[in-house]
Amino acid sequence: MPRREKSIREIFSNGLLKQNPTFVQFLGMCPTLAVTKSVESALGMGAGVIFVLVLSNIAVSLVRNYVPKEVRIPIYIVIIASLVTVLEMIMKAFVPDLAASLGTFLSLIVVNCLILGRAEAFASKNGPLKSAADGLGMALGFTGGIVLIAFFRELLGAGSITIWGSLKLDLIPELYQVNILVQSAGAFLVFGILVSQINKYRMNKADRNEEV
Amino acid sequence: MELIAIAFGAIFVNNVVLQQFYGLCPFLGVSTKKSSALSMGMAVTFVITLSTIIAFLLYDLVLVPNNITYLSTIVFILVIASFVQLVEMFIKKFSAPLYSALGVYLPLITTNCAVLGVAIDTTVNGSKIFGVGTDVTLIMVTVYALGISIGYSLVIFLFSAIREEMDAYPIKRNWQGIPIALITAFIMAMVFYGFGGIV
Amino acid sequence: MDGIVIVIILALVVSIGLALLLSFASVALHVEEDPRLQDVTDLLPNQNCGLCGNPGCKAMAQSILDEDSRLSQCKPGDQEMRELIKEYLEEHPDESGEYVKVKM
Amino acid sequence: MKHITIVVTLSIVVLVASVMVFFVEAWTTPIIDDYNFEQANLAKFEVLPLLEGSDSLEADLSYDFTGTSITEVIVIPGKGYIYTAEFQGFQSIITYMVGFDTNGNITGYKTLIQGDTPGLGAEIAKDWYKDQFPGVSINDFSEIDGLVGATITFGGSAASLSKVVDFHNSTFEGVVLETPAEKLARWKKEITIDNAVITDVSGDYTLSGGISRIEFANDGSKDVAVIYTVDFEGYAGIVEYIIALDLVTNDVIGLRIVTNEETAGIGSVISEESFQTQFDAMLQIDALNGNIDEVAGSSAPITYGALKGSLTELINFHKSAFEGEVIETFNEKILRWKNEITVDNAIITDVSLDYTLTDGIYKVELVNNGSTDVAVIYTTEFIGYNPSETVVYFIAFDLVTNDIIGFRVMYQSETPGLGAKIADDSYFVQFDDLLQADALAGNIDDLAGATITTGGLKTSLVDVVNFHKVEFQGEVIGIPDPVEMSDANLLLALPDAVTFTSVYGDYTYLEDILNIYEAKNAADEVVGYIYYGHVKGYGADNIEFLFSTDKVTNTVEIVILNDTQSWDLADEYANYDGSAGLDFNTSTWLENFEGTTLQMLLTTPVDTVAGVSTTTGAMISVIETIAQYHTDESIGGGN
Repeated sequence: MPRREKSIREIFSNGLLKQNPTFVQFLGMCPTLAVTKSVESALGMGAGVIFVLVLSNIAVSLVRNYVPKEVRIPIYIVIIASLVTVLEMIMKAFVPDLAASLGTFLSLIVVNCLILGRAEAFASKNGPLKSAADGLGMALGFTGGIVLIAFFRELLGAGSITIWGSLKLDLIPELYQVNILVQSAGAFLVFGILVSQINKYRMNKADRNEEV
Repeated sequence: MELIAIAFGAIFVNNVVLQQFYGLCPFLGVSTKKSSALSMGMAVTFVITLSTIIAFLLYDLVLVPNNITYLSTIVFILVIASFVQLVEMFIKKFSAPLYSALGVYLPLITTNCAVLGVAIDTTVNGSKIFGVGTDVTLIMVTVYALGISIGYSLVIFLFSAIREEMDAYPIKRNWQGIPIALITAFIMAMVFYGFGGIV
Repeated sequence: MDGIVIVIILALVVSIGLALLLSFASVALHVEEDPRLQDVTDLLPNQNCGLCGNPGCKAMAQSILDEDSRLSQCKPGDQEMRELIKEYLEEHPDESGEYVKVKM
Repeated sequence: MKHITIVVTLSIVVLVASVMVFFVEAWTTPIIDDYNFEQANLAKFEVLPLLEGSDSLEADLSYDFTGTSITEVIVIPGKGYIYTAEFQGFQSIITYMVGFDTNGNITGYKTLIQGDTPGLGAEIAKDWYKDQFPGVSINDFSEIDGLVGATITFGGSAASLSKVVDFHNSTFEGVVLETPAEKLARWKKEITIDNAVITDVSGDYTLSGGISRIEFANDGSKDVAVIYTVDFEGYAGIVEYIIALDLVTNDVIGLRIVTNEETAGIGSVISEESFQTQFDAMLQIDALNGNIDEVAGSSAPITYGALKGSLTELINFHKSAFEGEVIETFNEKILRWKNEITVDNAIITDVSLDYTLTDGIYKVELVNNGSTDVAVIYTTEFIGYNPSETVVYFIAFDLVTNDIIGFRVMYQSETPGLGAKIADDSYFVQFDDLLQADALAGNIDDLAGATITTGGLKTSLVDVVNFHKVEFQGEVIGIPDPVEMSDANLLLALPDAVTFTSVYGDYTYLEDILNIYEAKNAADEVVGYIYYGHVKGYGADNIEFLFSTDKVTNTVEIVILNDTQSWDLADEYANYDGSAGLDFNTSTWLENFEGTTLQMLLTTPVDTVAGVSTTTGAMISVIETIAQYHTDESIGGGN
């Protein structure tokens, strides 16, 4: 059957919500868990992913017709790696504190399965504009996902939300903070609970659709 | 003694999955069966150890002398990806049993952040792992990489054993699969915190 | 100007070396396999995330051909992907003319 | 063609990527450097407020920072020093800057880069932490508080700062970092006199009590002090200290803890200066008695206790080595005690061999005051509450009044606080002048809760007093008159006899035998002898019996006279007819003896009966004793 071409808007919203990389596709879980100690780190990582994913999708889309199959993956990886390196240097130059707090995970955007995944799954089959839209949607969806996790972890674990040093919300007194949530292990817990609740919502919705 | 400390730290204290969050996708994905978890562990051990050695040699002999360490990420990933691809083709050609036990896991590992993560940590961020001012040697790097791999294999195997057991119990629909696996990983991570007290 | 010369030399050495290695290896180490395997692999997201329980997308493709895995096990894959694979397999029987039963 | 495509494509992509990165690097590096420089300079003003815009902030590159984690030092002449250093936090490498003024105080601290956990390690960058630093001495920043729960990060900060201070002190303060040996040498001078010449004289002494070294401190003309190096076992490990004593006043001049393996924060507090200063000019008696102030708020009873014990031993050593005070050996103490309870300068002669010692008494000594023997000392032992160790004491009797003039316990291992009190001076006092009769009657203090011990002592005292009475007062003790027995009963033992005459007075008294009768028939011929004996059966029941030897038939006969419980029981068992398992084969046990001769009794022992072995065993024992006695005393020809 003939398939209707998706509009750019659909492609964008697909990544943002329907195929959300964090909660539906479970892509890029390493940074999802590692940089969600604070909202600020999550935002920084999100920005980095937006930058790399949009540009890498465009770049891959541009070269897609000239790449031999044998070296497809090395070439995509080199494109992504150089973008990440550029990003790393730019962040170190302009937002050094954030770059330090993201640590190795800034470099590891290279192997964030989301980026290579979109290059393979979408950009290598679509034009630059659509690829850019896909990259932006996916990256924003990813950012939203990790910021949500970071929000719960930082709020419940450290009692306050601090963004760029100045914007600080002190919400929970020390006595009631759940310290484990800002530790590494807490990431699994928060992420697990959030996924289960989102699953619940999606399943309820799917059930309702069936009834209708 | 120092090497034992490095290995112990890499296996338990800074466990690659539970503490450093490297290699999570396959950790959650390829852990539904003990047999595949075991294969995954072996494949990861093979790739991480060799890639780390390659990366360390490249870094020490090529990148640092030429003052181009900013190219680390690109060179490492390119070399590692090609290397893994070569090994995969090689195994596929010459040993079918080895391919099904190990080879099919290799492409998955190319984009496993644990591989690049360990390569970068032991070179560019060497002082973070081995202490500020330490003269990092190839043997230290190898021991660390092996330790990380063993830690990975250990955790993914334990995790798969737990998940196999869990299959026998009813779990609410919205918790099935990834969510309950994450909660299990949470509990395992808490357990591994205990090792932090040892070093 | 020394810096850029070193960078260019390194880039060329590494890329030419690896490219030669890979391209010859792809010939020397070529293994005959079901042509549908590569096609299905290409239809999968190729993110190699492992979340389907198979070690990578190629293994998932094999598993689909073996009728072991359901298409919905692929977390990153969407409805469109599932339909494309189903369509493809409905149109491509194996050498003996048998069709794969696709599990959604 | 295909290969060429692959090579070309990959090369182009890699080349483009690398060149792009190269240019971005060239573009950003100066910005990164500028940024870092800018940040670093902002921080410099913060950590060293004396800075002015005109000061040069050039890093001084002439220093070797190996092993210090310092990355940069800036020297601003007359104003201070700014260090940049880094250390490993919990999750990231933390870079900080710290300023020192020329007086050795910290002027400011600032975390430059950190990536630790918010709420935990990341707190290191917060104001509450850095605000603690200004004004604190570089040599003691122990009052800087970290964050509980983030010890790796905050501990790392303190450790790193220590290294910076060490570097600073060795580089700029002219204080060469001491080796441990140099520090020890300095300490030895500190606790004695400046410019002391230290000489090791350990070889001249027999070292004991944990002392490993003895040294003299000489002021150039004479030895003024002695320094001991001592170690002791604390709670977690060995503690070594040096202590100096003045050779004129013999008081303590000073003390330093050299090595301390005690638990950090608990036993380790004895290394604190505030603890050690109390030993400056401490009186010897205070050191001896352990009158030391413990560090406020610390609870390290084992460490303090071990230190006090070590000090006591040390002072005693010093007293004997330098004050001519003889620390007694055990034997010397015993000799002193014996003099104390008798006369001074007593000449004590052991005369044990002249006596047959009994009842735990194992030594008898005569005390001569130079002309006559004035007292006798008995050394004896008894079992108190502790069943495995005896209490050994000696007691002196006046040879004129025969009353007790003194008592000392030489050795005991009774329960501390209870029975062990009998070794206390306060307990000895009552014996200084104790009437013999009171000792015999047990009129001594019962130690509350230790009546088993004092009970044992009382019994032992009775034995000693009785021994004394016999040997020194010529009294015959405990030989009661023969106990008469009715002819009717005697007839049971020797039915052939007519008359019975007691002949016990002609022979040696034996406790087991109450009387001995010579039995004659109507023709006035001796037909045999009857022993009236008694024995303690099970449960100390008294069993009385008659044992006869028939001169005519040459056989023996036993008659049990009384009807006590233990004998009844024994009799019942003994009447058992000898089924398997019982070691006698006649119908009743007593019949074992019937028809046997004295010789058989002495050569062929009769077996006891299982179940009543105490009673039958006692019987056998006493009958054999009597048989032996009969032979030994050759009664009626010993037959």
